[in-house]
Amino acid sequence: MLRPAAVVGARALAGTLAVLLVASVLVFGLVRSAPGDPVDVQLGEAGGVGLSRSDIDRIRTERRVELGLDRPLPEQYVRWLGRMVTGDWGTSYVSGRSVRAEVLDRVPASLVLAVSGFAVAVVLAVGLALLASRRPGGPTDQVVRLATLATVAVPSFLLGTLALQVATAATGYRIAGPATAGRIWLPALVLGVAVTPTLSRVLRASLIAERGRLYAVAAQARGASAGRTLLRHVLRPALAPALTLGGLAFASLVTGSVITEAVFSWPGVGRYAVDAISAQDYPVVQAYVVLATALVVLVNRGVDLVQRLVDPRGDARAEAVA
Amino acid sequence: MRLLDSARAGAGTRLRERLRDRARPPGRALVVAGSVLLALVVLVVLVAPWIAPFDPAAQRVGPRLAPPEGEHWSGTDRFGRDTASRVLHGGRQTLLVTAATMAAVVAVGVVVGTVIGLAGPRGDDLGRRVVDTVVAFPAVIVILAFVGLRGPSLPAVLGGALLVWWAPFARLTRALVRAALAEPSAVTARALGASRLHLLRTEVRPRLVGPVGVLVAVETGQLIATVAGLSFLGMGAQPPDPEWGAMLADARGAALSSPHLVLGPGLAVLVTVLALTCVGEGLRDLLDRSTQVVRP
Amino acid sequence: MRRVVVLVGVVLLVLLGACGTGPAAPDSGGEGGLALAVSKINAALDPAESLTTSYLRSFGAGESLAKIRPDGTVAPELAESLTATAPGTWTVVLREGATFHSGAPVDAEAVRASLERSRVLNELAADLVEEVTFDVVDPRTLTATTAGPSPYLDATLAHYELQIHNVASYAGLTAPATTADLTGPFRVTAFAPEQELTLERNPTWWGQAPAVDTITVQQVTDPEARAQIALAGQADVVDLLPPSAVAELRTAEGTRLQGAPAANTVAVYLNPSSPAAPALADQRVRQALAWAVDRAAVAEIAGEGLTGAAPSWLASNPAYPQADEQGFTRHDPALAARLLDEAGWVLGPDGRRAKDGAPLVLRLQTWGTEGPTGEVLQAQWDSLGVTVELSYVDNALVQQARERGDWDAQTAAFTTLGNVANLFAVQMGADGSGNYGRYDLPQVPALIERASAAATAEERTAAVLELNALHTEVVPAIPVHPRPQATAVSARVGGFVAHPLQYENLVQPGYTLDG
Amino acid sequence: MTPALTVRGLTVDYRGAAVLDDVDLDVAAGEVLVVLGGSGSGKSTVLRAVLGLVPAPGRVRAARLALAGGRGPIDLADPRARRRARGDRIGLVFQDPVLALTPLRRVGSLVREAGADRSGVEPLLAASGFGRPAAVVDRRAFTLSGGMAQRVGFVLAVAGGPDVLLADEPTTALDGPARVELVDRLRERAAAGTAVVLVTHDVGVAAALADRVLVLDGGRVVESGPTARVLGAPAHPTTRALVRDVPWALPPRRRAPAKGPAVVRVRGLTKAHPGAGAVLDGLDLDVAEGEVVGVAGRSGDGKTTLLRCLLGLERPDAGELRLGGVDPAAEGWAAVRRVVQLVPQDPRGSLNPWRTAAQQVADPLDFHRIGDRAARRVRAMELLDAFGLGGLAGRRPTELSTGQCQRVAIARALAVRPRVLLADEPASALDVTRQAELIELLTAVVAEHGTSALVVSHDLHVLERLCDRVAVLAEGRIVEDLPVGRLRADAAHERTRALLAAHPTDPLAAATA
Repeated sequence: MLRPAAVVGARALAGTLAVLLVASVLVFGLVRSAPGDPVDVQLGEAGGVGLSRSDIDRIRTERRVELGLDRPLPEQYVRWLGRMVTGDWGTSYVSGRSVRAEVLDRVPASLVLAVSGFAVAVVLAVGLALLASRRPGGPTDQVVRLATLATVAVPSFLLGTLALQVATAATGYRIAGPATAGRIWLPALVLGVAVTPTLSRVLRASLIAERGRLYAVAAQARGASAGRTLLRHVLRPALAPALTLGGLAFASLVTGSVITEAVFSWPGVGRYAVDAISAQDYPVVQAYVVLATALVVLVNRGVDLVQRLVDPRGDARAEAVA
Repeated sequence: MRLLDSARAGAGTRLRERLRDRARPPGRALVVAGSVLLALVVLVVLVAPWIAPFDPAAQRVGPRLAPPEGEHWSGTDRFGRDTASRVLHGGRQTLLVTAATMAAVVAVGVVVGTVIGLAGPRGDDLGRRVVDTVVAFPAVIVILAFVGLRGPSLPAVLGGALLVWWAPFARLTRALVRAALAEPSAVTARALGASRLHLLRTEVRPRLVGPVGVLVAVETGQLIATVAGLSFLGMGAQPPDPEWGAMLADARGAALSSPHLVLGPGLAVLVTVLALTCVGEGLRDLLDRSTQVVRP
Repeated sequence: MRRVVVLVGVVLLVLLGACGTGPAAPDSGGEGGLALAVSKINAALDPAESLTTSYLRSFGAGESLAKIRPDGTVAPELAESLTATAPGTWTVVLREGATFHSGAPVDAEAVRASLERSRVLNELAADLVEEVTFDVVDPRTLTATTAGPSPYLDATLAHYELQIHNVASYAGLTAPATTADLTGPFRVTAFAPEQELTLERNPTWWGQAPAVDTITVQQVTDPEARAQIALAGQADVVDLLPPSAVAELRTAEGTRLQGAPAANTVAVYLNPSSPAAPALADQRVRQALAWAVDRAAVAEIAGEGLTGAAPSWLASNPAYPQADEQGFTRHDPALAARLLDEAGWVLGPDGRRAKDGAPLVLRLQTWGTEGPTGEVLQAQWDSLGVTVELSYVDNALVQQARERGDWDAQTAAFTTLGNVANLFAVQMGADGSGNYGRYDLPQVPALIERASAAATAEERTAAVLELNALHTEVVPAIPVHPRPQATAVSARVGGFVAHPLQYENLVQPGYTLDG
Repeated sequence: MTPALTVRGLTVDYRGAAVLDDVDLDVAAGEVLVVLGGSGSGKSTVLRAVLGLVPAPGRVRAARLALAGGRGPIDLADPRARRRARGDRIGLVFQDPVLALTPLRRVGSLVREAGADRSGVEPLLAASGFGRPAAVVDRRAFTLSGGMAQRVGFVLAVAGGPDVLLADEPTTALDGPARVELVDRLRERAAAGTAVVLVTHDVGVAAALADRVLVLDGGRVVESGPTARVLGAPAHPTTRALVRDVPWALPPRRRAPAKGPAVVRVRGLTKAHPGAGAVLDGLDLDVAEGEVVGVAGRSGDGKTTLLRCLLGLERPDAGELRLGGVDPAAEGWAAVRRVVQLVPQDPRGSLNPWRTAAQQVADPLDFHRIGDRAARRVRAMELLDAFGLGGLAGRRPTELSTGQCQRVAIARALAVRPRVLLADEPASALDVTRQAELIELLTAVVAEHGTSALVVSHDLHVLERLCDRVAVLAEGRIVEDLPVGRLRADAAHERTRALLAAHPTDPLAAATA
């Protein structure tokens, strides 16, 4: 089906926006249905200073008006959405800083970690998949298989904690600190190792499947060596299913390496979100969830595009495997 | 993550036959080993009240932070509670609640996936987009947000899991339903006049059971690991519940001086997840289909 | 093929780039540098921001006019002297030649401007100095006047919400401040909000120059990570360590565990009008629960021995040693059982207490660092026949439950140091924000009046102790133990003095560094 | 003359089960050797063994596997030599040309990889039948149609200028005219001095092309010799069955077209697929009561779309339908399906693998709520008995042979006593013996049950044996519509003539004369 690129693009954009809008309503509604009042959160520790209850009530009312919390919910939502779109993501209740500044402070660290972790995973997964798919069921395949199985079974927090203990004792690894090259290798490795098994398994399966197809046999019948058959014939079609998986893995790495960031005190956005959630820092939670959704949707779209480039056969086939 | 699954329904794949087929040893061995391990874990956990040497909540039944020796062969924690008893009792809760959650998740996912799979092209496109987004969404974040709203507890974690965990099942089910309906036998049945219900019952269901079973095994393992991870962050089970993740979190500070505190619950999580993963992987092998979800 | 090679190459380069620089040296700022790993750094450097301003004080950057000493008494700090010159008037004399970090002089006008700015911008500060008027007498002298007697005004002026800062440096701010202009022994040189803060010695400080050249402060929110940092010796001072790591830290080489009990009493607040636990309406039940607490055991297990028993609410205030003799000075399960029997809650065959078929059950909510305390209390009350449903929740849920009145028991820890009369008003006054159970005791207003306005210190102290005794009789809250505050200090740091206020325990001007 | 390829004592077994047993084979330069055999005879394994491409658990042994020719002898038993010989000295044409092309590669790049230099690509493509080769060079393989893929596949096999050209059932997936084209190409190669080994089950192709024929059965050579001798006077029963059961050897149908009222009436049926343009373009068609009508056409001419529209699996863009007296637009497809049933293309694939034969035969009764449970069961057993499947009622498709599956599928279609049967390429997935059985069976069923039938196929031989009337579909409409007896004599349209030319009355005549 050939449609003008502009139409396709516009439709994709509209779909993306629709998903984002729905997500924003959900996020707003969910957060507002939470117990407790944002103002309580701000006043949380104030009791210790010695305020009387009437003082607290007075301050609470003032703050509510200040934050617009006395308005009807739909109005609050529209105002909030307008501010989100224009880049004013509100002020953190906890720190009093602009949420945008706080998030943007932390995004690079998360991004770098996600990219590095993903790179580790890709290298490991491709290597293992190539190794394992050489002789399906052979000894190498079995060893790789068992190793990945065992890795899947180790929860990432356990893996991270152990790695941190060992690295600290062995190399003087800095347990906490800024997002520097000296610190990234360990969480990147842990993340990468955690993502590798699923990735390599899909790649292995699709390599084996594509290798068994007639065209691969045909290539060899025409004199292509095993290596050439792999690289020039089999690899590209085999990549498609792994790409989908990889894209989703990447999206969740950027937004969600919460546990790893926590274990390694990595100053990223995942850890920040956890802190905000437990502190009921509503503007931060709202902004974070909307941003994470946007990112996931965008990465999904990006993966679609890349996949179309890598394998232009289109949806019919992608659907058959995915 | 979250993140995706692929499956094609196989015409005439019969698991029982594949299991009997001795020419495919790796899948068989994995399923058998995993099942035995899992059965063992379940058995031990079920009879925990009778075999656990102490009340898991009773403090100072022994010296505090005692190393594994004598009466407390697995050592005690810093409240002087018996580690083995806590690991055994903790499993009861973990396994029961996870199983219940998984049942709900699978039911929701399969129903949603079937509805989307039966829908027309527009409904399918919309449904697929929504499901894909939910699949890609980091489960941990959603669960944490939910926990933030409801307060940290095991039910809150599992409630949050319910919000997102259905999606991989819906995705898989949708793909399987569509693939099954495209099979020549389904097309022929339709042309002969079969109703949708009949198609779902005779054409779709048999092609669904295997791959969904694989996903259930793998995802249950992941759910247990995630619940443990969240308890580890202090978001899940609350003291003095002997949940494995919470025990691990509590033991983190003392990992070097009292390794037994980490070893017990750590091994419990590891063995359970490993058993489930083995079963899932083995079944996948036997079905010769790939189905998975990434959750870093 | 070539594309594949290039791709693999790029990936490898990225990886090498990531690993290439290798592990960095530990975070100690060199020979004369002090490294801190703390649970929280401020988001902004404005001392008029409520609450977070305490961190400026923790890191040695800010000062108030006065300071509370480890024994609970008040001493002048930035002020040379604070004197009560009349029942409602205090005279403050400033130090000769004191300057802000920027070099501007700390004169009476600057101090007044600072206090007024805090009053305007900071609600908590406003509350502290609500009825106080500051007047400049001469460049080194100002007076603080109140309508009635104000015997505790020196303690109030010692509060971290009233740190003295150079108002001119903060004028016209549109965004949160990223620089600080205060008077402390150290001044801020770099600041990454909620991540990192670096300071250097303030050469113009009025006191004896500190031995420490520079300080780097790292925010590490995860308590376990802080424990590991302390164990690995990657920081010199690490605060708020988790009790679970205490055993390990005790035996660790190169670091000393400091555990001064805080002037904060962890208490279990009880709701006498709880719909779910009507037994709590009975004073005997509340007393029974209090007598059944084995405080030594709680302090040992939950506090890892870093704290002791608090038999009464005021017991954690070092200025009132008499309070240690009041209240629940012993573990008396027999008395507890008798009180419950008298109240009609008798032991059933199943080992549980019940009255008219209703079991004695209460829900105990804990939050923050009080989880282990709740766990031990649960076990202790369980052996009394009382079933405790424990939940570990966060602050917002605690507050919400309180708003609704739908709670039985909650742990909380209030400061006991400072304006003690006011603190009791908060705890026991009908309108006190810490009077969660809304106890309305007729004797309290008169006692508070005596405690805050009686002519002599002896009379005031007697009234305070009477209030404390009343607290132990009515038991709106069961005092358990002072909040333990585990701080790890590396062996190379000398001059550490434990202080009942946690924020005074981090950077002390008297630190010395060897090695 | 020295043979270009010599095979002696070739034996292949999979885990002990022999697939080939002591096969000898020679083929000289310029000679065409056809290896003939039914499914499972091991004929394809011969080619794979020569190239060393027998999949993993298979074990190959041979006394001699050697190549001779202008570029010197090569011992194919040596893996390295064999690998060098692939493509360069031996070319292979595959059975399914679409699947044998790497889908994402461009045609030009594949041809160059196969041994052509840059300037040689377009002439090669032109020589194998592409009118405008430049347009094909940059297309990715997956965008090619079946016919184009077959031509490209042939180019890839010969691009290296091999001494020996192997062809593995290359005609199976092709319709008549395409088959003729490929046979011509192979003949050209042989004339140019290439030794050709063709593996097939199609005696027609063998007769058209072979110098010598070698018949395989159960992995053994059962007969070999000159084409005229082997096909004209087959000595072995296997060969005899292959020759006897071909559709053209069956008695032709001789019945005047019925003149009853139309049970199938199609008017102006139009259907366009997005991106592919009009597939059906105002098609008109009638089937009279009791009549069997065949729709012939080449692949891609819209036969499948027509059938899907008639089955309600696709919604036409325009046009009127009346099936079995029912208008689906007014009364719904359920009412249509009550009287119109389908005889599927792939009998095994069309049966539910988890249900027994009896259950499946009773299913349509269940769908249309005809009778009660017991009555349905009785009817199913009757039908199964009538088709000689009485003892197999409880079996599932995996436990039935293909022929038995075929009969279950037809019995199922008859369960509701339909007025019309629609048959989709009913013979194309079967070997000749099964085809003969099917033709006989369908003919009997139509006569006995008095149903009408519409049969869609590309095989004119089959339609000639099965139908009263044949309509030819081309470019989305019916271009020819003749009683079967007049077809060969009176066909006017060029597409009909091309189809007839590809299906001569007796393909063996040329070889055995």
